[in-house]
Amino acid sequence: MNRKFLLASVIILSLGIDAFSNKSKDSIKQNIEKIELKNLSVVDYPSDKGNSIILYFDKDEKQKNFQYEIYLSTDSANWIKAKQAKYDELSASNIEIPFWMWNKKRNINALAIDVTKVFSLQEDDYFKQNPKGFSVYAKVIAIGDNKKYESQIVKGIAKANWFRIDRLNNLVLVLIISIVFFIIVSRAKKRELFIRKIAGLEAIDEAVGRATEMGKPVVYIPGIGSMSGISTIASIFILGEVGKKIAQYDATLKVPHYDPIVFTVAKETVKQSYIEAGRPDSYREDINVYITTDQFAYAAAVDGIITREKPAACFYMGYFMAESLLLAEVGAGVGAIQIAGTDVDSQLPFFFTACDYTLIGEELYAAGAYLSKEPMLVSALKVQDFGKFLFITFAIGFSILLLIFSKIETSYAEKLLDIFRVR
Amino acid sequence: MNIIKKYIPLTIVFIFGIITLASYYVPHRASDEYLEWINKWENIVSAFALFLGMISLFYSHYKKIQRKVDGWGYSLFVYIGFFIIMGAAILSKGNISKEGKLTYLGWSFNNIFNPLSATMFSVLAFFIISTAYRSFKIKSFAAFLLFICGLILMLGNIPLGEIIWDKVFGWTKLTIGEIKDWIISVPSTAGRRGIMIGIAIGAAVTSLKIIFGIERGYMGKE
Amino acid sequence: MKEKLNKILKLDRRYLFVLLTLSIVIPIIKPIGIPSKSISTSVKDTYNFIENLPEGSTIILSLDYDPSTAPELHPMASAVLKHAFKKNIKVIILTFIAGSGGLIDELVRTIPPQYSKEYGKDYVVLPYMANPLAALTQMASDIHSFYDKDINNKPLKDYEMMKNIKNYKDVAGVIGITGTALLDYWVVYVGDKYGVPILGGVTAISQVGYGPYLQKKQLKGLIGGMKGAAEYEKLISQPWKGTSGIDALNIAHILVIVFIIFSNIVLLILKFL
Amino acid sequence: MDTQVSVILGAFVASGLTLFIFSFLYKDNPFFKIAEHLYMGVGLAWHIQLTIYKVIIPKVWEPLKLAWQNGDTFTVWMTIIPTVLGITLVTQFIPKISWISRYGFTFLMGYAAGLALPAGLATDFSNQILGTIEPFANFFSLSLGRMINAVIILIGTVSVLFYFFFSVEHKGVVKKISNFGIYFLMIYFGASFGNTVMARFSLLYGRFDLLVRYSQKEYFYATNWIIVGLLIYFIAEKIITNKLLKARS
Repeated sequence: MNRKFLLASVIILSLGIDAFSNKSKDSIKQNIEKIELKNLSVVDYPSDKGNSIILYFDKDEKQKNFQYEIYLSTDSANWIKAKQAKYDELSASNIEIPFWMWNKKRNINALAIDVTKVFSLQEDDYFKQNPKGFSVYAKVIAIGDNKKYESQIVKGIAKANWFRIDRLNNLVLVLIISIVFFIIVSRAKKRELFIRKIAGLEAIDEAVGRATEMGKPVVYIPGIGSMSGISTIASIFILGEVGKKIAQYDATLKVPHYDPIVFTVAKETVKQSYIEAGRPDSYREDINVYITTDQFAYAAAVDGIITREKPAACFYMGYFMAESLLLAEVGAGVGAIQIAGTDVDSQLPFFFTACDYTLIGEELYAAGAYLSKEPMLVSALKVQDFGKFLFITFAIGFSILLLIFSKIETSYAEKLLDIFRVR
Repeated sequence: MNIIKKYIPLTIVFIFGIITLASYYVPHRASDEYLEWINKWENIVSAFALFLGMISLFYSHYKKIQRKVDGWGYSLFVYIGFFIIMGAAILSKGNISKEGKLTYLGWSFNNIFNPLSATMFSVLAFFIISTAYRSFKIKSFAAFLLFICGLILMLGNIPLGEIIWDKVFGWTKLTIGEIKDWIISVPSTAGRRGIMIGIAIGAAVTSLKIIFGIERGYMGKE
Repeated sequence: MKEKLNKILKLDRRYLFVLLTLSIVIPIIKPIGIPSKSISTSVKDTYNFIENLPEGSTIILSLDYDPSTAPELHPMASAVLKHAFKKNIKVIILTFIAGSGGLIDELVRTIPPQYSKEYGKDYVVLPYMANPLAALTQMASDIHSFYDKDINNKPLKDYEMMKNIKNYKDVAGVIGITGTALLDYWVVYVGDKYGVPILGGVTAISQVGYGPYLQKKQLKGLIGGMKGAAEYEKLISQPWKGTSGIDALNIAHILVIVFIIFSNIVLLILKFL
Repeated sequence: MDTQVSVILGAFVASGLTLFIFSFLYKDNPFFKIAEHLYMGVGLAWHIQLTIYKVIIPKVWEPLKLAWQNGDTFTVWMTIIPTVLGITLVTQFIPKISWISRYGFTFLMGYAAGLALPAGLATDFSNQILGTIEPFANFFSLSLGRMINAVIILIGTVSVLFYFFFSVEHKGVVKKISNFGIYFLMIYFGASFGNTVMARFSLLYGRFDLLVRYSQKEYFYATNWIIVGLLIYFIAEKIITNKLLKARS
């Protein structure tokens, strides 16, 4: 009884296995033939942390309808299937690395493989245990023409790299910007660099002139930025210029402040400009007033000043947030000439519609640099101009090149795009 | 003294700046490990930055109360608000809800912090309406273009606008939604991109200046 | 005549405030009920992204908004979360904005039970972190080394869904819903640097500024403002605050348009008078 | 805290604070000032409690305690150094030793600058060039609409850049191109204006929605009571000031 049972179960078991491994049995029947795949190699995936390899071999026109199975092993005895793919699925262009590291046009079958995924290794352990790299054996089984061919076995190492060559384009860009920056700084210290006239600055003269004629004050609002912001720095330089004009024309100026540090700096600046205009006697301490460091309370207080004093001109220069809306509207209401300038995009629409002249974004920096001639401001502006110049040349030049290449040779187009591609 | 006051800080900024910059180009695990610990450090250091705000707010209102300046009584409410929330936080051990029920802290969030901060900014809606009425001047072609785009976006953003558009311009076979999408994704993208480039280079220059110790504004007075 | 017109232009703004209040409050009490028709491509892209994710994949939902922008962004977060749960997608919720805690708490108290989702198995909530830069960079190599604990102060490693999640490679995408520049951070420090798909939900103010990122596909999709929220709610056929909100804003928008046109006509007449 | 009382109390507090702030629209008044000052304190406390409970306790205090018990000196140092750097920030307020805060600031600035430089250029420069030129790589296979869009974006971006170009005098062709650029800027501003309107109104909707909800019976008509209270205050104030003015004259 016992033996019968045993026999029966063995038969059932073997039948089961049989059914289960039907496919593999077929393939064994088919007799795996040996094949020499040309140039089959495993190389380290460049510029990575050390967990990937690239496997490649030459394309063979005769294998067009073939399927490939790629096997990896750590000891060339136990093989794990890493990938199964058709002939067309394994091309050199699938590997996403730029042209200066990899020729995408080569006529090869290529595949990138993450070894930690294939051998299901924990990344931490993997890197700890293989500091010098991870050796892998690989072979390819080609299936086609109702036959199976097994390739030769090759060996390769996945190792950690020290430089991301694929980010070379970025490094070059950073270097270019840095070098240009240092060249411009050293030149700016020696002599004055050219900045074109900013159209809005002429409007300042006009506004101050009108204020003098009407005998009404000018209100200058330096915004709610701190002294470290470029827009506030630019604003203070413009304030210096406005102060000079006002001192010359003998008009009155009022500057309400949000930030205590900006307040102290502005006091010095205005005093200096009155001295430079030769009117130190007209300078009064109450030109600059400190209001409060609270956005809405500041806006409400400035609104109060504008409604009461009914200025002939209002300047809004610097960093503004939502209060731009509250301020410009009241200024427009009292009929003042309004000149604004800010680098906050979202506030520009409100200034643009409610003011007579608006300095947009970088124009504010440029106005500050133009008036002050301060080497650091000027050189930063010059580097920005250089960046814009680069952009214009690249955008126009490469668009034309791409148009041409798209007609004649598409692979060049890919290479051109690689130059800017971020990885 | 200059060495500890000035040169060591400048060296710190240079070293951390350059190594962090380099980590962008180094795929090796060492770069990951460096980032791991520096990220933890930054997390801790920046947490303390908040106490700066606390000290300066407390100090300025303390001064107001001490000098009995106009409206000093309101300054007391700064402290009251602070202690209400801190008290609730301590009672609730920093948890907003426990087992699906609101804690004291959660209650304070919903009924004190939330209404205060949400209302502060919603006030701006009122000023939009008065700007539209009193100071939106279409005085040039540029301003007209601005208005037209604003108009299309406003109409495209509301269902009623879609209906109005279909009634008036239905014959064009274009929906307002399509035009709105096109404005955002084509001409306005060009405008925004033009602004972006200069700012991006400007930011890069600022980073360079900081790393090389040229920009020291954040270090305070010399 | 001239004086009269000038007077009209300088109308006390408090009358305008009353008009605006009425134009929003009345539709809240008595909804107009015009359905929103069009759906913008960027919202549709966001919807399709989630719709086409394989079941069981994981997304990061970065909810970085506080009460001051919640009316626009909260409906988006709710809609995205509902959509993800409907598609059996796992969600990691995190935040870098201090004021978001109560809002996230409200979401996870109300939505998961509707889809019988379990904490730790289908979603986790990570605690607030003060410094997004460090967190975003660190999650590229190991989430667990930065967020060792979840919001309940329990080890993150102990949760079932987090066992197979190590870094961005194990995440299908990131959806950043924010009223701040945090979405830019996701694009700059994660999307472009590590090749993770980034999608966003933003306030209407910043929506227009994301044009360049959308055009270059650095952002795979974007939900913009209350209109975007309403559109998403329509796509998942679950109308909520976005739909009722945009309905209430109909009249107010028309009011703005009428005011601009009116005051400019008056100005024009004044010029020729 | 989920009882009936706390819900109704919450409704009164929430709608009260909301209306206090809105009362500013009528005119500046003590209720607005109270709410405004409360907000400063509350907002700060909210951040501080989060930092304490979500960063300092779990990231500094607990690891330090654990490492200390285990004698893990490396971790102890790795936690103490950033903590000390953090504490140096606070010395900013003591003028005599404020230079110490430079250590903390330089660390933060160096880290942020190093991280931002390459990533910022990649995203906002390289990728933007790529976005502008990419459509031209397969230009002739695009639909007519897409062709036109690609050209508009190229021309638009370049002409806006001309507008922001400060090293050349704006004359002749340059002036023409940059004037063209202004139109693209205006379209961008117009679009952002239109959307700002929706954004601000949405916030207002959020507040009004809540006020309407709290004016219902289950919240004991919280909104209504507060409105009545504020009205009484403003009327009373007006009567009193009028009387005072009369008495003075």
